[in-house]
Amino acid sequence: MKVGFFPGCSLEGSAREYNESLQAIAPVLGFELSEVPDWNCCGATAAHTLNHKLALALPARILALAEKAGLTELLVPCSACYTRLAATRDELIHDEALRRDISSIIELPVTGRTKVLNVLDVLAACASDGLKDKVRKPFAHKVACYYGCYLTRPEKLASCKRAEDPQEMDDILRLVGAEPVDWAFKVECCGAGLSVSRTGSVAELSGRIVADAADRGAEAIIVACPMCHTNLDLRRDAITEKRQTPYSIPVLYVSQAIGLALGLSPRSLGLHRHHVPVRLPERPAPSPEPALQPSGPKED
Amino acid sequence: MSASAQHPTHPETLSEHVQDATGESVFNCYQCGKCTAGCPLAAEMDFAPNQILRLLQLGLPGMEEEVLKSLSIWLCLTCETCAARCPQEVELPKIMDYLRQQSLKRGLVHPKARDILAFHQAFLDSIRKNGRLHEVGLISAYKLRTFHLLQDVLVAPKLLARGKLSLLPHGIAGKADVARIFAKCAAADAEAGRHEPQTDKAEQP
Amino acid sequence: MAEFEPKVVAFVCNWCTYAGADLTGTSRIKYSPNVRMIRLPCTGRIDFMLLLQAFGQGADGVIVSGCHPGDCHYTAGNFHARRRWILFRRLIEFMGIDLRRVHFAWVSAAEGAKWAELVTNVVDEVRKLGPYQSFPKRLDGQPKPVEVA
Amino acid sequence: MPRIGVFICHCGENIAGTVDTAAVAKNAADFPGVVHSIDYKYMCSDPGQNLIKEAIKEKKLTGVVVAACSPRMHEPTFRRACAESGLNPFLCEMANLREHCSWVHEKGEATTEKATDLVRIMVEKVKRNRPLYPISVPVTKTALVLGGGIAGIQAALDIANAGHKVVMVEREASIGGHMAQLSETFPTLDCSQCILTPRMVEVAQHPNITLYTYSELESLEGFIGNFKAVIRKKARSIDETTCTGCGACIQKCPTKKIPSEFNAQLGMRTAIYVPFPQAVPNKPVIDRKNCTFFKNGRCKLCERVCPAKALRYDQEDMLVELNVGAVVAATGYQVKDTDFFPEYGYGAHKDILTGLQFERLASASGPTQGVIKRPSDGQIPETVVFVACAGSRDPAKGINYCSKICCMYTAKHAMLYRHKVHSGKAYIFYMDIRAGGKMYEEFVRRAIEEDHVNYVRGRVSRIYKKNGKLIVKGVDTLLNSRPVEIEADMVVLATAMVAQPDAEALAQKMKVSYDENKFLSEAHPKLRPVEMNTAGIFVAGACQAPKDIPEAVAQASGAASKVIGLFSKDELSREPVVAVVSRMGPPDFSTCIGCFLCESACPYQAIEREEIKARDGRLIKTVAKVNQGVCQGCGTCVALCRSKSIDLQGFTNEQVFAELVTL
Repeated sequence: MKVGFFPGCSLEGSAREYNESLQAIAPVLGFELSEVPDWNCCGATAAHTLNHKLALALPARILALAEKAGLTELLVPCSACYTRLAATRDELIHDEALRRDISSIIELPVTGRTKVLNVLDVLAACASDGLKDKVRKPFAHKVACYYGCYLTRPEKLASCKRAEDPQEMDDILRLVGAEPVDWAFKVECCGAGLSVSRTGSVAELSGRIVADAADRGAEAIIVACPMCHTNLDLRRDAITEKRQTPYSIPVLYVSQAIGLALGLSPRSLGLHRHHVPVRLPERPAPSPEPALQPSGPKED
Repeated sequence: MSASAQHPTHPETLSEHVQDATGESVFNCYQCGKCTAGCPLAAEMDFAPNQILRLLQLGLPGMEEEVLKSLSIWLCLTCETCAARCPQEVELPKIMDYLRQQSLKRGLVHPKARDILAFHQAFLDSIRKNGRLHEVGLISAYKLRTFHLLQDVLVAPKLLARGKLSLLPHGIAGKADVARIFAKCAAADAEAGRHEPQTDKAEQP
Repeated sequence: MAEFEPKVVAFVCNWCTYAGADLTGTSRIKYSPNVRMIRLPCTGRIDFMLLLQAFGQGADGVIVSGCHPGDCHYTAGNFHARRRWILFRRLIEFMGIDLRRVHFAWVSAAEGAKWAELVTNVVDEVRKLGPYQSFPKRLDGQPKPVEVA
Repeated sequence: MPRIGVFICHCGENIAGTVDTAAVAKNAADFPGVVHSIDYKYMCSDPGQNLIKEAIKEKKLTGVVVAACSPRMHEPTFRRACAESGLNPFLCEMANLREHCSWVHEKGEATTEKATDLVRIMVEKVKRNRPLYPISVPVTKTALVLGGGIAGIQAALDIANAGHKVVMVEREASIGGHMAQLSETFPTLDCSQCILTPRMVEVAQHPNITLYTYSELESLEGFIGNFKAVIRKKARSIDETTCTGCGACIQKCPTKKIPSEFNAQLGMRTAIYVPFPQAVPNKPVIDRKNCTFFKNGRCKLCERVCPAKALRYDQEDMLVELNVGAVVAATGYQVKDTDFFPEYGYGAHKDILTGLQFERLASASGPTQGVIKRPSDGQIPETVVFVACAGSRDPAKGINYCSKICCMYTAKHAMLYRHKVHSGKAYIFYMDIRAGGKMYEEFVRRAIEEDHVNYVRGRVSRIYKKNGKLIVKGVDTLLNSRPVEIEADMVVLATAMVAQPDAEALAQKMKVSYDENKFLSEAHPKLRPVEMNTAGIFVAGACQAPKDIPEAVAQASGAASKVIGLFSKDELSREPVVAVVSRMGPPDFSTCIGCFLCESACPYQAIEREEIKARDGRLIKTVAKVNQGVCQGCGTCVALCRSKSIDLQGFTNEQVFAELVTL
């Protein structure tokens, strides 16, 4: 299937391995990414903090370009970008006047007809499309699936069903042989936008997340958001300092974990770009077929 | 549904402006504190989220200024946890966005929040210039604004080493369009600003 | 011709407003004598035709008053009345009846003073509006003779 | 040709002081149809009344207008007077010259003119009055009580003790309801079962009470005094008459791992079971969904061990038809389960309990014999956090109201816990403490002052498990809104009290109204708290709104007294101020067009559908018909009727129009 693609700024810089891994798994999983031509930044937290209009106009331009390119669905891998685009689309659809105002600002017609998807939406589609059979080297590791804020909140934009204990990523990773742990910080905030301006606070918040994941015996934290990745991976030294304990647990993008399961090379997935080295205990592969448990609460 | 929708309070109060701009009524809050209990940064705030709403509800002279001068509104991460759990369905993040914009407009930004603000502004500058975010540009611009010249000097090389930092910005063809969008939004914002009461005026009894 | 004295017809429910008007009496609160009360079990009983009939028979203004929302002796009659009023006000206008001639009110059995105030206000307002004309009406102010059924 | 008599009362100076009564009488004498018009000092006095009586006889009056005080005051007096001299009381009307005229206007022309008008209005009305006769309805003196909880029990006993027959229907295998599950009751801390079980036994043994357990209401037809109820007696799979309740079957039943409803899922029960030891009746039922025999046709162990040979595997549901005169709905409530709370773990953590589950833990007859143990590992919890308003007062979760009893039972829970675990710490997160009630506030203070229960003012945002502890993330709004985290061993959620899952269906069966929360609606929020707007159906207990035991019992006794009042006469006679549908001879039969707008408008479900058939049985038309036993005479249907086919006796369109014609 052909899917529109809006990488977003960080996938060109600090999160380039997210981009690489997505590009790598796409052909294997049988979807083609067609990038929105000449896309701009969504404005992120900065825009909606400082100027409401701008916070709508910037994403609106992206949506408009996507529509112009005839894209019906748009994959937005960065959850921060995703929530901006989804929120904007939602407002555009429900507010005729706003729609006119905004398109006059961006000097492009925009309707909001292009559907905005996050990475889990797309992967879930692949999952039901025989992902399990494409697994070459089961990703047989205990993983802590970290959803963060914008995959589950606000509820009306999120595709995850159980806002406080989402299962979508867990289900996908089970399919590729991983064993998701039941942990407490799946949807806690990592500090996001304050990464640079208040590194201290961020180290505190991200620290709790990393610590809990490690304590529950996870061998890797799986994320779907560049900001989360930055805070959990790049800020690891600050975390270690804050908590006075070294944590070696690596942080992988969901696309990288899947990529490994598909048998792609670590390099092609950009694993070498991580700050925390990705060392995963070798398992006698192929590991015993992990049955797909129904998602849902498990007593811990 | 909102109390103030039925019985408008004094039209010059900040709570009323919040209602007009965001559609959220601070009077729906019954001060259970669930927002604060779940807020990742509540401990670092000068006013807890529910206290921000309380100040707006009571709205005695000086209180609105306290809100706009608070650090809390800048610490809010818009992680949406409060909104997701609020029994009264108050969209606090929306309100926080509005309060930040007002705080900036009325020049009441908390000193400790200047770094945060500086980052946001540097961020937007970068986009205005290039249409996309240029991280190196962003970081250096931020440093110049804040003089935190040494912060993150240890991080940058890591990024560079892993080929994550492109020293040159990726300009996009539509640069000019994006710049125009900025100009228009700024203008619209200023326009709206004229209808906002100046704090000092609002505070006069 | 002497100053115009309007005739106002009040359709009231037996349980709240009629009792309220009784209270006005027992507390000796004075109001203008231009009102004629029609006692009904409930405002829910008030057929829109009755309002038209009132005007047709020479009323210059009409009051409809019953229990406060939620206090209806029959639980919901006054809501029916209110809903019907919302429907019919446009028809009333269409028929050339000035809406200011029709007053809806809630007067409870405890609101004697409110009743007096209501009547006086309505009478004053209708007096300002002048006689209701669009139906034939004798100008000597005398009631029409009534044919015995 | 009408012959109307008009009687103007001076009421001493009260009327005559401002109104020229003589003039009014004189004017009235000229009104068409008036044959007699006098004024007198006190019409309500015996001589006054005699004036009326004599006039009726001598002048052969066909209608009477007494112009005096408010009809709300003396209408009955004068109507009686008329009746005594042979005039139908409903041919007497009153003009209110006192409250609505003399007392509220100055002496003068206008006032006297108004007085005259008021009389004229009534004259025109009374000319069109029809003789009316009180409606009498026979009463079947048997009450149907739905629900065997404390409310139902109280109502049943009160009615039965007054000498009337009662049929009690209980859905479960035993009566007792939620109260039987409670440990101790606030504010006295007396053992719930100790005060309840004697009442349960009394019900079972009362000569006037017939008890149907494991049964439900199938349908309800008819109207006040004359209901026809059908009860579904679900197959118990045993013969109650031969069963001795020895319990051998329960001992031997191989299916032992079924979560016990009575123990709120904390304990287990067998497939053939009695809900709890003191059950009434103490006869088991087979839970066919879980019984080995009913599942795969083999087992019948119970039959082999039953000394009384009472097992009846082939038993089927039985429909019992009953005639009853009144119904008391006391069907109770349910509590929200812990899985209702995403932020508290979707019910995944075994050590997060509902208040009801904690009652079972604390109860001496409970799964732990009253020892407070963690369901997960049987450990004694050292720290217990209680969360009030769990689901209640939470519009986001669709429950706007206050469940009313949580403040008190949470205080009680914390207290009981502190009494049982002296070293334990108890925290209560609350928004407000609502302790209105006799000795209630004192009780809460005792929990705080004597048992050192820690009240924390704030709501809990999240609970998660970490290293065997439950981390409770709350806030203390009294401490400058400081976020607080408590490591608890057990959490008790005071989950919201909500309507029974089938409350809506029941209400529709009984044709009574219910509110947006599916609680049954009383007829009047203040003045008719135990009646329903369908005459003859009454309500008691938590099926009407959340309430505690004393309130439920009080309401039950209230409902019972209403039923007893209804049963105190063989026939109930009602004012004939009711709606009627026009009927006429062929070919029209009625102007009713059968739109049944009236049906939807009637707050009392008094509108029935009547089929008019030709001799050959062919249906001509279906028209509305008013059930005069049920109609309360509000007249809403009259105003809505498109074809003006329905009218309200005593306030007919003809009468009211005539009143207007006098203007």
